[in-house]
Amino acid sequence: MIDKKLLDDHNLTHEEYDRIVELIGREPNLTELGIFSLMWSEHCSYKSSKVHLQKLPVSGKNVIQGPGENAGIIDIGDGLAAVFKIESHNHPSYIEPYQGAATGVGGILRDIFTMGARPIALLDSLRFGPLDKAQNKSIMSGVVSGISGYGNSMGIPTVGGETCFHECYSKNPLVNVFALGLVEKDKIFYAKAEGIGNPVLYVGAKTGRDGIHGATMASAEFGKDSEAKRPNVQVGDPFREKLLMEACLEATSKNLIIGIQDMGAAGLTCSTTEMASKSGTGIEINLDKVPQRETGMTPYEIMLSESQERMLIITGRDKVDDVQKIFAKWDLDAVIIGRVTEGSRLKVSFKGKIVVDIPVEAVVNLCPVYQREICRPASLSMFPTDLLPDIPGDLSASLLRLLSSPSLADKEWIFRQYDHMVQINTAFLPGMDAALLRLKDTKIALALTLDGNGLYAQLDPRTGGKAAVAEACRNLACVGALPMGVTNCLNFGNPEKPETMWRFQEVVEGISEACRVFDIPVTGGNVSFYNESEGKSIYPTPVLGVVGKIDDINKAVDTGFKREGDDIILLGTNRDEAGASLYLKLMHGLEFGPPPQIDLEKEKKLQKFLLEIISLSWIRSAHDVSEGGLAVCLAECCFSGKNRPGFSVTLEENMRPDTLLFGESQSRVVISAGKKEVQKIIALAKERDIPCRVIGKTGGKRILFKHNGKTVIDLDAGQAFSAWKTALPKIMAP
Amino acid sequence: MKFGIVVFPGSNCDRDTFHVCNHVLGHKTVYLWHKSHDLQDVDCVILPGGFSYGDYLRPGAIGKFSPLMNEVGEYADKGGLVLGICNGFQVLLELGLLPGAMLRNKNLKFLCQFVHLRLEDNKTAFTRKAKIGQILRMPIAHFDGNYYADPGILDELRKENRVILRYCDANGLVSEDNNVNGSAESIAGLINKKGNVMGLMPHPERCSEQILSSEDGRVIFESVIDFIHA
Amino acid sequence: MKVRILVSFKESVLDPQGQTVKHALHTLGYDFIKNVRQGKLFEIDLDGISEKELEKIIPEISDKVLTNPIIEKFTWERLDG
Amino acid sequence: MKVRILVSFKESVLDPQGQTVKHALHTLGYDFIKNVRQGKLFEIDLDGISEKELEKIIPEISDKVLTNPIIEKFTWERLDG
Ligand SMILES: Nc1ncnc2c1ncn2[C@@H]1O[C@H](COP(=O)(O)OP(=O)(O)O)[C@@H](O)[C@H]1O
Ligand SMILES: [Mg+2]
Repeated sequence: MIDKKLLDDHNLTHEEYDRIVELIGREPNLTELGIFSLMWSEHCSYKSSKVHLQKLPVSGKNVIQGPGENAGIIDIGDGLAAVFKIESHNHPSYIEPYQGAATGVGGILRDIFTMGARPIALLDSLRFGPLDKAQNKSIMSGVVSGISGYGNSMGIPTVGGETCFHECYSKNPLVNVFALGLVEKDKIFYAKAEGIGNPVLYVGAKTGRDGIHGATMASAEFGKDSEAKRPNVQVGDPFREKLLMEACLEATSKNLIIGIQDMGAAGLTCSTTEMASKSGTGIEINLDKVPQRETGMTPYEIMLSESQERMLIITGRDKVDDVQKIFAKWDLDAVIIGRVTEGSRLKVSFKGKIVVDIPVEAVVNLCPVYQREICRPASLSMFPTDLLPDIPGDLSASLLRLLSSPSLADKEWIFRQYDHMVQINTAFLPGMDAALLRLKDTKIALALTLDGNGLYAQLDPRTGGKAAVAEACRNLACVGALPMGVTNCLNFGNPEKPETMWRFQEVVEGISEACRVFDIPVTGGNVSFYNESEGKSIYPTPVLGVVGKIDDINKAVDTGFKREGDDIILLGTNRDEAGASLYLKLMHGLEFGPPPQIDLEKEKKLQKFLLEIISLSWIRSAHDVSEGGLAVCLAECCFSGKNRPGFSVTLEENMRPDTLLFGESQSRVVISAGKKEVQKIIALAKERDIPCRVIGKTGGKRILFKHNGKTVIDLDAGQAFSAWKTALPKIMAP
Repeated sequence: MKFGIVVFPGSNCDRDTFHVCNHVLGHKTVYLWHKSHDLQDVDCVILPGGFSYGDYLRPGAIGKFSPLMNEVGEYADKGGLVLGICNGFQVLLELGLLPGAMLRNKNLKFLCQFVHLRLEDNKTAFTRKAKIGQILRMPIAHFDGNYYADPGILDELRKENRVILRYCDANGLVSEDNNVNGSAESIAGLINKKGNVMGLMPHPERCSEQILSSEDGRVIFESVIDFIHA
Repeated sequence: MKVRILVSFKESVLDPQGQTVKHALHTLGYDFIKNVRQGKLFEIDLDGISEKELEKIIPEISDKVLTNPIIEKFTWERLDG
Repeated sequence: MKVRILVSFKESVLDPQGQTVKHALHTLGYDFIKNVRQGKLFEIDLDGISEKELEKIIPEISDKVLTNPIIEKFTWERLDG
């Protein structure tokens, strides 16, 4: 009955099948095969990435929960813990941008509130193909409305994110969503199935034939119309999720729950087996009790359904009534569908028959782990810099063009569709280096950011990994926050290709190294492979989410210049590094490396120094230099400043002016400060061995750069601002 | 005084409004569950922002049938103060406690941003601490805030001075350019004939603390407090 | 029993969604499209009421729940029998 | 020429809008309502194309612009002669 075709349809190899037979001691039936195929899929088992991910540093003194649960948790003081995680929803967002992105938000939020934490922030990292193609525009439009539609109705503010554009994402857009919640340290809940005999409750939406895998299956069990019946994209129901969240949080806060797990990808299969596995128990469920939206569903379909907005809860027998009352208050069903059992088997019955009887361990933990073949690509597009194109005659025009390119232009078109203020914690609105959330009734604020650079990682994956961590932490340092924990989403092509795996390994090692140097733990993350269409892979795209803390919110600083006549100071060194810059890409159509090199020790010292002068209240603004280089960085300080003061900057490095203005050398931050503080800053920098010098002054109405006595950029600040501000709305106008 | 904040299942600014009334302004505040029938003797009922019932059909369309809305209607008839913020305003329109209806924003997108508002009347219980012509900076966050009413109703609102807030620019200029969502006559907030039921699209609770970059919203709550204590 | 209810904006109310769809179709070259109006569709299955009750109830729920009569109007029809 | 296009989710796709309307109608006592599905309605005026072109174009724009065929389906009809 189980032949090659059936295995192919389930994405299982022959060897994997043999292993299943060995583990369960017989041939699996179709439902059991489906269960294994789901849990042994790349998405659930991490079979290709596991060996590499083990290199990430996961412990630290503030870590309450590292990788392995629904989300990571760190102790943030005042009896509170931050629960956070990032998740990708790339493939569904290409097929149905609105619903794909919306259900992505729904999924990550469930991960947070299952742990007893109330979500207080979302961030999104988005990558699309260039906006000169109508299809890319409509994907972006749909994705942004999807995130907005779901997050806004849930009342969770989307407070930040990043958005980049490149051809490699045209058929593979990336939608990575990060969520963070707050919980009292002693009220955290985990996915566990403890207490033999305890009831298993199903809560939330009814089960339908949503997103069942192995969809092309042509076996006898399915009728001809089964293809049409099994849409691979779910429709989100944010209202129901809101009810689910409130009910779950009410139940957890009243301590009525023993274990809880959401049913997202891999639905009932994943939630039952993982909970049992974590507690070393068995679990028994009766599918006739599972609330169903459609008629005639088979055990296979019920077990594999990915219907959204559902949860599984384990509670004590004496608490069932109270739990059901809470769910009834929120108009939700809470149905007993089974119980925790002795032993360690998953037993599923349907219409009086046992349809599944397999060892939980085999499903959850005994999936083969692959050390996939690795091969460094022959060419990595490294060119000597003497092949650089001619310097453009008009660098003012180059700056204007960069500022109005979608990757660098103002993203308000996006974030004004997100309710970024609900819950009234958003102290820094989107547009700064990091989002800043005050925690009510404390002086603490949390700073959050997402960062990653696909081009760096394509040209030099190890550096790309390091730079992503460094930049994310630098973003936090710029507002005055100390990084406390990291989550990451690794978006790659096909892991069966040795070159992809080489890049993956390099990126992971780069991230690990940086996290070790900065001494921040990785508390979780997500891997998204197979981002390929027609044989073409995306650039390896690591997205880092970093959570930091500032002890006194009143000390926080933002990006914008505050006053006329302040000194502008550069921390760090302008180096002759044009490689992998957005400037080369946008102005000259060139993508070559090497990307700017990064010295992690120096970076660490710089960030420490920045935190120190911010805590002393010596500076009025800080902004890191990243894509677009020094010129774009300074322009952004002007644009986000009150009344947008212009500035004048003088540079003396002996190098090409375009490299100096637009090169992306790492470990640089631009700060502004008043007369009185400048000398103190310079003196302390000297003591701390930080490159630091005054490069100009704020004031006037122009954006002025002089290089070795020559004016190289001279723009009206208002005109530059409006080019930056209106670029995206113009492109996206219907 | 005592504020009462109605909680619909999809409300999501209920906790924010509670925080401001209770923690920031220091007044007794209670939640009023939408399925209950008890207004708990409050001095002012606030219908908060959010998506009362998911609002897939129309904002407020289902929220208006919540059991507690009967009591809110009677309370308003008797002259009790009712303030609808954003979704609360939409519910008041659906209930018919205020005239008109909300359409999708003119650009067909959700809008979350700070706007400027011109205060048109300070003789109401909700604005007595403000100055006429005062310019307030407050956030909006809605998909359906494009106010619509028949010409007859608009005439009446104008004649009876019942438009309380209009979208404007930083200098108080009201024009189509500054009319973010396309509302008829740039209307952002209005009041009923009796002067005890007001609805507004902007969120005063989001700008009542220094740390949130504007405190202009306080004047609405402080007016109510002043009115009750007077 | 099965009925279909169609809800659309009153003539006097602008329909920006319809306008946007029209605009999108024009950009794709379908310029012979003169006007688009967008509305809502409800398909309802009912059971256990009489024909006469149906005639009363559908307009009632359309008026009370499915539309806001200030801006919308509706029509309805039987889909079966 | 005038056509009407009705768009709704495929049968097996969750319809949260219809579900909440049904729930609301039940709480109001209309418990004989068994199911509600909500969809979209488009009314389009066209000019200057032939009957034959119409037969081709309406399904084309419905498929390409008005629906996402992965989750939605449509039907259409002539409103005039
Ligand atoms: N998709 C998005 N969602 C929300 N905010 C965004 C999004 N894209 C960009 N932003 C905001 O725009 C600002 C600029 O983003 P970016 O240039 O990536 O910052 P940085 O280079 O400092 O990381 C940030 O404040 C960011 O939060
Ligand atoms: Mg930055």
